[in-house]
Amino acid sequence: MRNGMWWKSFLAVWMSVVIWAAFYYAPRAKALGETTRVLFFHVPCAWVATLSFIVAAIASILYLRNARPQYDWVAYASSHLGLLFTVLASVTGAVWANEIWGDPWNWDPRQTSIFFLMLIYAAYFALRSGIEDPAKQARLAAVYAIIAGVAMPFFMFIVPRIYESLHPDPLINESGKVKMNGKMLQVFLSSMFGFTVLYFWMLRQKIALLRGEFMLMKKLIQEGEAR
Amino acid sequence: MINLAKVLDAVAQADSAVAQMAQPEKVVGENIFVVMAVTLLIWFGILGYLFYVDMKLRKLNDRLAE
Amino acid sequence: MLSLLSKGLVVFRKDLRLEFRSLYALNAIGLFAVTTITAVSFSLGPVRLEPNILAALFWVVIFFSAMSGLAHVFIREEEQDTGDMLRLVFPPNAVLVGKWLFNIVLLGGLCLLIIPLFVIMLGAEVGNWPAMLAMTASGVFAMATVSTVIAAIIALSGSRGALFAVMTFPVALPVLMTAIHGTRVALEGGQLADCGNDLKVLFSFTIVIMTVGFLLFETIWRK
Amino acid sequence: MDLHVENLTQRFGFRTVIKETSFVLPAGQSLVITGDNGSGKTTLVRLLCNLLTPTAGTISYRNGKGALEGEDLRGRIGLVGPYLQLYRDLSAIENLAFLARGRGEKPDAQKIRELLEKVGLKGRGKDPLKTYSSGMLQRAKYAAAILHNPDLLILDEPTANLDEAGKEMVLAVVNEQRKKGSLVVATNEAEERTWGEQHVVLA
Repeated sequence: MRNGMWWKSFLAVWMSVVIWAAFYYAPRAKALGETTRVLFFHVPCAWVATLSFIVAAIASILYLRNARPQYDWVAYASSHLGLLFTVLASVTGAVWANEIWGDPWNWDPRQTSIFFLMLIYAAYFALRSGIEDPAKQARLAAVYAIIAGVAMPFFMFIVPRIYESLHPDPLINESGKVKMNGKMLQVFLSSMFGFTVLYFWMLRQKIALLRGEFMLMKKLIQEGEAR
Repeated sequence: MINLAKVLDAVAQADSAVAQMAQPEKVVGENIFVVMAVTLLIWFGILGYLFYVDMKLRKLNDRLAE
Repeated sequence: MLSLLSKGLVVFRKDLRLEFRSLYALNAIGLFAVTTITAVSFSLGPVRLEPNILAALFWVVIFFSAMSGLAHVFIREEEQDTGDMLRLVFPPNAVLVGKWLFNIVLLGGLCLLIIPLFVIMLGAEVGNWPAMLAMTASGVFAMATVSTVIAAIIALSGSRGALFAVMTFPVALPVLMTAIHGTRVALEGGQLADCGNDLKVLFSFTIVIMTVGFLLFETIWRK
Repeated sequence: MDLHVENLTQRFGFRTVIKETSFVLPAGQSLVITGDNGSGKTTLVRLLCNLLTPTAGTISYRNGKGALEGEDLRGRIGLVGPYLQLYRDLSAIENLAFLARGRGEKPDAQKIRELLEKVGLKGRGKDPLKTYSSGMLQRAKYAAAILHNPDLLILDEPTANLDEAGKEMVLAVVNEQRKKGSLVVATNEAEERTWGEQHVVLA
C-alpha cells in the first residue's frame, strides 16, 4: 500500500495545480471566452476514453494469444473505465455545447464518435453479463473487443465525411499547426498527463478489485468442494 | 431504435444545421457556471467511481481475511 | 484453401436445404420487412418521402430484418445440438464460409423483396438504378458479413439472439452510415461514380471484418 | 493410431473436472472409462474428440509418421454420444451424405444403404429423422459414426435408449471395431466394462 500512497499524493498535488492553473493561469481563447477552461477537463476525458479502448483491445489480443486471467482483468477494467469516461466526456460536452451552440446534442462528429464508443462498451458488458463460465466470457468478450477495435478506424474515417464539424480544433488543425498559445498549451498538456496517470491509477484499483473477486470465488468454491 | 433514428435523421439535417449555426451569436461562452458544472461533473464522476471501487475492495479484503 | 471453399459449400447447401424445409429465417426476415414497410406506408397515406428519409428507412428495414433472422443459422446448430457434429467433421473456417454464404444469399433475397415494395408501396423514385443496385449489393454484402461474425459470438454465448441487435449495431454503424449516404445519392439520381467512395469504404470494411473473422473464428467456435 | 494423454487437466470456471490424467492407448486396443455421474466421463470424451480445448496437458494422436492434427485427425475419429445430434429435418441418407462430403469424400449411395441395413434402419433411410423413435435415432448416430471407418471409435453411454435388438447391433459394431482399430467406451454398465483391455477410473 505504500506504493499506493505515492500514487495518491502525486495525483493530489499534480491535479490541484492543474485545476488552479486552468482557472487562474491559462488565458481565454477569443471565440470561447470563459468556457475555454472546459477544454482542460473535457478533452482529457475524451482522450482517456479512447485510451481505455486501445488498452482493452490490446489486452484482448494478448488474452487470445495466452489465456491468462490477468489480461482479461485488464481488458474488463479498462472497458469499465472507458464507459465512465465516455459518459463524463459526452455529458460535459453536452453542457458546454448547450452554452455555446445553444443545443446540447447535434451529432457533431466528435459527439458521434464518443457515442459510438459508449455503445460498444455497453454491448461489451451486455455480452459479458450473459455468459457464466469465466473462460468463455473472457474469450468471447475479447473477440468482440477486437472486432469493435477494427471497426473503429473506419468509423473515425467515415464520420467526418458525412457530418460537418463545429467542434473547436484547438490543438491540431488541418495545417497541423498548434493554435494554442504557450500558457494554454502548458496547462493543457499537464492536464492530459495528469488524467493519463489518473487513468492508470484507477485501472490499478479496478484490477485489484477484480483479482480480489476472483480469489474470493476460488476460495468459496474450493471450500464447497472440500465439504 | 430511437438512437438509430437519430443517427439517420442527422444525416438528413446535417446541411441545414450547419447553415443555421454558421453565424455565431454575439456573447457566448462567458458563463463561468458552465465551466463549474463541467469541472464538478467530471470530478464527482471520477471520485464517486474511486470511492465505489475502494469500498468494494475494502469489503472484499475483509471477507478474504476471514 | 480450395478444400475450405468446397467444404464451405457443403455446409451452405445443407443450410439452404434445412431452410427450405422449415422456412424459419425466411419467414422471420421477410415478414419483418413487409410489416415495417406496410406500417410506414399505411401511416403516411399519400405523402411521399424525401430521398434522404427513404434511404435511411431502407437501411433501417434491412438492418432490423437481418437482426431478426441472420443469427438463426448459428443458433439452430446450438439449439439442436448439431454444432458438435460440425466441429467434429468440418474445419472451423469452412463452417464460417458456409454460414456467411447463406446469410449473404438470405439478405440478398430479402432485398429483391424490399426494393419492389419501396417502389410500389412508398412510391420511391430511383434516380439511378445501376448506382442503387451497386449500393444495395455492397451494403448487403457488408451487413451480412458483420452479422455473421457477431452471430457466431451470440450463438456460442448462449444468449440466443436477445443481444444480437445490441451487439451488431455499433460494429455495423460504419456500414449503415455509408450505405445510407450512397443510397441517398443514388435515389437523387447521382451517377455510379458519385457513389465510388462509399462503395470503396463498404468493400474495404467487408474485407477487413472478414479477415478478422477468419482469424478469430476458431476461438469462437471451439467450446 | 496411438493415443497419448499427458497430465490432462480440465477446469470449468474454478471447478476442476479432470485432474492430471495420463494414459496411453496403443493402436488396436480398447479403453473403458468409468466413473460416477459428474466425474467427468463426458468431459474426457469431448477432450479426446478435440471438441474442448484442455486447460492444461496434451492429447496427441500419433502414427508412424508423427502427430496427427486438424484435417488428418478429423477423418479418423467417430463419436456416438447423447449430446451429439444429427439434423432432424434431414433424412438419414441426407445426413450421412452431408457428413461424407464434409470429410471430403463423394457419398457412395450403395455403401450408405448397406450401412443403414447394418444398423437396422433398412427401408427408413429416406424419412426425416424427426419421424424416428429415440432408439432409431441412436441407430442413425451409429451409422454416422462408423460411416468413414474410423481408426478410433468413441462411444459415450453406448446403449442408452436402445432395446435388446439395438444392444445386439451395438455389440456387433463394437466387435468389428475391435478387430479393425481402437475403441474408447465411457460407461457404467457392468457388461460393457468387459469391452476393453484398459481401464481409466475417474473420481
